Amino acid sequence: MRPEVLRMRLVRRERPSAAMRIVAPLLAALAAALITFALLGLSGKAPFGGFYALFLAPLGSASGWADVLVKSAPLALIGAGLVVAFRARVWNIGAQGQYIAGAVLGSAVVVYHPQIASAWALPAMVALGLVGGMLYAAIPAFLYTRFNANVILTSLMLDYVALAGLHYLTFGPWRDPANFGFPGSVSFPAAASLPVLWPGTQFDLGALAAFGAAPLIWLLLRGTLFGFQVRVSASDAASTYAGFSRARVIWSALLLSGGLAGLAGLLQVAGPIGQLQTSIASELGFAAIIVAYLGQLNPLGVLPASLLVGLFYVGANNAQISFGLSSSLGELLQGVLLFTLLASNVLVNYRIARGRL
Amino acid sequence: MNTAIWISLLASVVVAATPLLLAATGELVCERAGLLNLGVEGMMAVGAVCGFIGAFHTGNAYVGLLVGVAAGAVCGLLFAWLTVQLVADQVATGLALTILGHGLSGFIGHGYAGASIAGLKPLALPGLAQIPLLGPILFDHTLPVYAALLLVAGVHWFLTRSRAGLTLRSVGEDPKVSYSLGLRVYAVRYAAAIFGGAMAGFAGAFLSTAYTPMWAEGMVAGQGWIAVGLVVFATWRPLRLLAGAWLFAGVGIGQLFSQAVGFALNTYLLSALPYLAVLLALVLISRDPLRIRLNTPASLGRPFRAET
Amino acid sequence: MQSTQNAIAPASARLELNAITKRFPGVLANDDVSLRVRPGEIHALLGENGAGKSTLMKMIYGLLAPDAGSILWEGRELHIDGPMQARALGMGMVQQHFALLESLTVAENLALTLNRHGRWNPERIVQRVAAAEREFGLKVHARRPVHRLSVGERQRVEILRCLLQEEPLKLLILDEPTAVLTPQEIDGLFAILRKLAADGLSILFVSHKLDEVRALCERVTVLRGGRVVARRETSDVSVEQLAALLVGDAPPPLRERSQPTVEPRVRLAVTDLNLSTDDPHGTALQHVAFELRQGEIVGLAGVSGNGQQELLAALVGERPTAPQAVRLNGRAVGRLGVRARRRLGLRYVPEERQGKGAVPELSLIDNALLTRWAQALRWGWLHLGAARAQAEALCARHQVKQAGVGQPAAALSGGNLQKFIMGRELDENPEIFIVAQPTWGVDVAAARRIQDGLLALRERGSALLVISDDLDELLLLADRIVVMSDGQVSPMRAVGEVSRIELGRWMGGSRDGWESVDDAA
Amino acid sequence: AEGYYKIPLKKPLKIGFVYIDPIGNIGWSYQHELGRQYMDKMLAGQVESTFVENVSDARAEAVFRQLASSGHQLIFTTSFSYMNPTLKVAKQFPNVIFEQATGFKTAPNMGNYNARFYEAQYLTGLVAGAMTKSNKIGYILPFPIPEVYRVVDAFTIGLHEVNPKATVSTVWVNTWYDPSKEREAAQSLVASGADVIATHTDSPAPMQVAEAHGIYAIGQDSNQLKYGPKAQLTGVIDTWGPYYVETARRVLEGRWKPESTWGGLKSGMVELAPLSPVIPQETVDLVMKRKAEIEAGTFNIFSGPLYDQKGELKVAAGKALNDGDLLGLQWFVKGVEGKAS
Ligand SMILES: Nc1ncnc2c1ncn2[C@@H]1O[C@H](COP(=O)(O)OP(=O)(O)OP(=O)(O)O)[C@@H](O)[C@H]1O
Ligand SMILES: Nc1ncnc2c1ncn2[C@@H]1O[C@H](COP(=O)(O)OP(=O)(O)OP(=O)(O)O)[C@@H](O)[C@H]1O
Ligand SMILES: [Mg+2]
Ligand SMILES: [Mg+2]
Repeated sequence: MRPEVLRMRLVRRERPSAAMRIVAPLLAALAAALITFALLGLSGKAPFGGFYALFLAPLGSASGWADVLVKSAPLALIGAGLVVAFRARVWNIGAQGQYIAGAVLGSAVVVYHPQIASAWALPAMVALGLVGGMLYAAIPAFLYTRFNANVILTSLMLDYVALAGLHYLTFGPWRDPANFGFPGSVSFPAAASLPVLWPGTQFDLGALAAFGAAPLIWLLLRGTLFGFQVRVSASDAASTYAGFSRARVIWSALLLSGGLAGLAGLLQVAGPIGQLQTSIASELGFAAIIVAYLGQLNPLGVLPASLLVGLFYVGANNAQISFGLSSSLGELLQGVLLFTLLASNVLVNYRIARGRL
Repeated sequence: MNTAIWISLLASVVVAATPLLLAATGELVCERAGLLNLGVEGMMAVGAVCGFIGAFHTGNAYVGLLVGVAAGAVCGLLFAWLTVQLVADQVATGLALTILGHGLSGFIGHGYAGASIAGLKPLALPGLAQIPLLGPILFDHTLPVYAALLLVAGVHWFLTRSRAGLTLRSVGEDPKVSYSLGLRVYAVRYAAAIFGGAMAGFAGAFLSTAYTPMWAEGMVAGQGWIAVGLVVFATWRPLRLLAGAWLFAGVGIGQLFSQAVGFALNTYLLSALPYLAVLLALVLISRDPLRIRLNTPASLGRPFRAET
Repeated sequence: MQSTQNAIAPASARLELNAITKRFPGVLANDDVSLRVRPGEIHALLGENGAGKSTLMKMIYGLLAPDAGSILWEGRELHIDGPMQARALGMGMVQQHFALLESLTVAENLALTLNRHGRWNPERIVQRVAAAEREFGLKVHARRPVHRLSVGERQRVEILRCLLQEEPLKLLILDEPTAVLTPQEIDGLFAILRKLAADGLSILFVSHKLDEVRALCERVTVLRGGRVVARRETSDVSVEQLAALLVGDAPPPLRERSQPTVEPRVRLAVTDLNLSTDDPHGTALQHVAFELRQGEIVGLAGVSGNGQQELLAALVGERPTAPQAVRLNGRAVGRLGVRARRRLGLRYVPEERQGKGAVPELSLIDNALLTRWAQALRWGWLHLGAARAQAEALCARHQVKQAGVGQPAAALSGGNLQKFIMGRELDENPEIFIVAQPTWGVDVAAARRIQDGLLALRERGSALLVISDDLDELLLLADRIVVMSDGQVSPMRAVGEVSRIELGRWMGGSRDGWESVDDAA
Repeated sequence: AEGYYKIPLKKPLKIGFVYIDPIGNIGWSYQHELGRQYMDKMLAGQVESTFVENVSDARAEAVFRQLASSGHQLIFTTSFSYMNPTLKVAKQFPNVIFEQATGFKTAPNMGNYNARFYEAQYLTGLVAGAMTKSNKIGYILPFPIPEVYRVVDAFTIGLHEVNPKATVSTVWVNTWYDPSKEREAAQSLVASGADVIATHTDSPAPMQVAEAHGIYAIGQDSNQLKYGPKAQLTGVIDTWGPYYVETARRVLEGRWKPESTWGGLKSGMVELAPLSPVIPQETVDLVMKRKAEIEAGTFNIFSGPLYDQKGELKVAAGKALNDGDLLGLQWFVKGVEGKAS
């Protein structure tokens, strides 16, 4: 006897169901809530309180919203770039490294001019952040187009190399000399820091700008020749037929996604973090991959997806503070919600009928 | 440097490569069936914690290994259910599995952090272990080390010589065609994902019951990612996997050893060395695009649904 | 044959379809279709593109499930759970699109469906393939990977796969198996099929080639719009009558060809074109030379896999060559890419439709832009509004049946997609037009329209190169003809001056008469 | 009275703790957690505490802010990398008192505290000197920060006091926590001939390696005896509880002011793990004697002459490094082999 669930049959819908795009996430949330309740019950916590603290409380206050936005911003920025790469079938999973590269190159301005007060400081840093990410992404682009070296592997390995480089700089030559040997650059002076737009929170100009990337990418993909090339690159042969150079698409996709990741890095160090530190990245690069896919590789889908993942971060903190939930339980429940979301997505394209597989 | 040191270092390399080999071989089989499971890191974490708990409660590290394998298999099953049955995106599901695995391992391992167990003991293979040089390097280790080597050989044989292996490759290349030829595409993909999960669980359990017998959150520390990378490096061929894992572990241990004997180099550069070595090797072996295209499972990452 | 047929009572039908209905979103693919096939019967299924033939075959073979109706197999109701079960019952199917695994060798491909129960021994399979090659006269290279095979060879492997089947084969479904075979191969195949049928095998045969159907099959069922419109004994109908049944009325006649009036300019000149391949089993081009003049159609004949793909790639700029090897209107373009040559007035249609001529996932709007994006570009922006109108006009002008230009190209039937792609290129009035396999798998009426489009372009003074496996088509369309064989091209001959026999010999690899003509030229 | 920083208190005092990694049951954050639990017990009824674990630097500021805005009035941030975010949030929440571990910056409402791990590590150096036969000690190091130089130097000074021929081989692993890598580092050290392993990273893997090879190791952060019942000679144990109690009391009583606390053996912030029975009695006596001297303030570990790795005199005889020098220490003493960063 096969379990009943294995017996359901999925029938492809004529076209993706618009209603299900709304209903599916709600179903997912419901399923996740049930699992959450069970898990919280198992670990002896009050189920409703835990769920509330984890997923709802952050949205109950203005500062909670600000925190969510601040966490989501870099994800939205990196995720939007990754959408382009993944759509062009360029598997850049090195956003982490490109993020670091952007942060590093942008920080050079401050490291070499610690007292900088010029109004040009920030624009220069932003430009360098972009360039840093691009340069770092150019390595896998070059290795692929010249030596045919797999982008997944090269970009992943370069993540670790970037981290080692960041360690070298923050523990070595770029260390703030006034800091008693502590790692990290000098703290960025006001002229090199992004202005906070929402007093009392970390929400700054950079976060606002970060959310602007997704619509721009949407326009780019939809309306420009480059976007068309990316769409056509679903098929190599068709790209050749159209007269597009695959190498050029690979380069552009990597430079664009790398540049945005680098920009995200710079916006973090010149914004919420305020200096070039040893651990500026944590898992942003990987989280952004989830964001890109949760957003269904649609630049606009990246916005809600990044907000959701941002909410996870803030909710997990919140649940620990106000509810004593361990960080691992928070992470577990995030995983559960992601799973139910992915599973429920099937309903958008398929409907369920009884019968054979 | 005398031979004893060389032997001891090479033996360390063989052991250090073991979790990578186990996890990567599982992932390789999974990918050859067309499923890209990026959740290896999470599955290893689950395998590690379950393996540890199993060993802790039974007092037998071998039981722990089995529990770890089973737990990994369940993770693989979960992945297959989502991606095969529910046609969920493989990349997103794998990453979600990594998060879930991290959280789950922390959650169920909560009371076990800091506990200690008697780890697996080495089993010197009688006869083989006495071979000069090779014996102590290859044949004086814990069971999973041998298992990993056998696994690589076995998977190589399986993929190139067996009917089931041929079926698996077909499914990975083109599930639609395979289905129309009467092959059990779903069953094969399920089995491959479960096997991949089981081996990731094995790798994790090896860490927590043999390599560093203990449990602590985050103890897998990125090895699952390296395993995924090695599969690409190996261009989906098991024997190259062996080379990749040994290269990675060898450069890693080599750089630590060079520090231990006072060889002064920038330590950050040394830290990055294993990754750079893999990169360099990849560039050297990637010359022939056709070969790589043919080795890459053509349906990798693409969902399959029989239309009805 | 006639006698066996009469000897078997209708009750003992091997396969019986009763009132099968199958609906796809927006299409009723099969509507109340009933069909009976007896042991030993070769039964043809005819219909235009999209009539529902493949759908019906897939339901028998378990690839699709009917919405309504029943299938009886040897008198018992059948609920097939997939092809696996169908094969176990003794069915074999050669699908319209190759069901081969590219990276595996021929033997491995065949092994996949062989030896299910016995011991696994790959070497034995190679031997069995060799034996089968001899028995059936279908030559294949057992140890060669499929990606290196020509289309014809692939087709032979497909057929061999069914013939080798271990469970005693009782029903063979052939969905357009002859589209890419040479006439000789087709004759060979038919001989085998007749022999197998005489031994009791039932065969369902789908083809657009009506004379084949008449030559091979005893009975024919005609589908139109998913419904059965006629059932006939083939001995009772002529090819013309069949054609009329198919489309409801006779296909439009082809236009009269006019003769060129002025001394035509050379548009495309190929001289001493050599091209190695990166693939050791691909075909290298050697000293290829020919020319294409204004207002003519040159046919390039040959068994596919003899270098036609490489030649096309070199002519259109997908692969660079020596600069002087290819000239467009006198200009050396060997180094120029696809885009640059397109700007110089060269357009082409590749043989792969889905995935090259069109991107299946993309909308018809995007696909209409595929080779015309340069025209839609304004200040770096693609004018999508204009593009939509263009796509709609294109579909209307070329009678492409579609459910909205926003739909993906994957939703077009094969014939309609070909019309779409041809229309897109023809509308640009290219000075030089190269087209590969213009009517592969396209029904009679649609093929006529496409051929008519090519002739119309010729009349407007363009130069056309038509690459086709279908010699009859070339003889119908072309002014002059060359044969490609093993990476070389034969001398060019005017269509009126060359016999089918001679062309067939050249296609088969003979070099008789090549030098003499060269000397004369 | 003098310089006290007063805030409008709500009772019970809500106290927040932020940890850099998961608590686990061993290691850096676990020791802080033990301190928190001790404080809860000692001040039951007067304080209410919350902790947030596994807070990466990038998330730190938001967490501090969340704690501060949810009514916590005293917040311990327990990683050196939290210094700048703590300072930033402290400025925005003048009614909250912040205490940051192992940093050096202060603000009107922000103090810092640190422990003199090196004092205990000096004592373990004495033990290692007595126990090594190969005269080669392996030391596994995370990152080049002054704390690391201090412990390695103090250890080496102790080592040489007992055994001038012994050397310390260092391996930088560039991670605080990675059991596999720490294990591999320990194995490399063993292969290169070391017979005592010390570490400043966080996992017990090196202890396990020592146990497996039948050699010795020095524990770190927590008592690691169960990972190396034979191998562990002794070790350094961080004990934060009393400090947390004292600080909370001061806040409750309005006696808190921003200070830089640097407690050692004397204050009990740093303790020596139990000495292994294999250590000869004379060494035990020496350790106890020195411990008493350090606690009494009569012995300065870093008194000259001290030479750096190249043999250059860094501290002349009769001189000693003061706290300020130690805070920014960046060099290895003679006898430490391997690159200084
Ligand atoms: N999977 C499918 N989804 C939606 N529509 C389909 C599907 N398969 C077939 N159709 C539609 O069903 C109809 C019948 O298609 P079918 O492939 O059976 O035609 P056919 O007779 O084999 O044509 P051809 O001669 O071109 O092969 C067509 O309109 C086609 O578009
Ligand atoms: N998802 C779909 N939506 C709409 N129409 C489809 C879809 N899939 C296929 N079709 C239509 O059904 C036709 C049949 O599809 P299919 O891929 O089965 O090709 P076919 O020409 O019938 O060849 P074969 O006999 O090998 O299946 C296609 O030509 C296409 O028009
Ligand atoms: Mg068909
Ligand atoms: Mg068709």
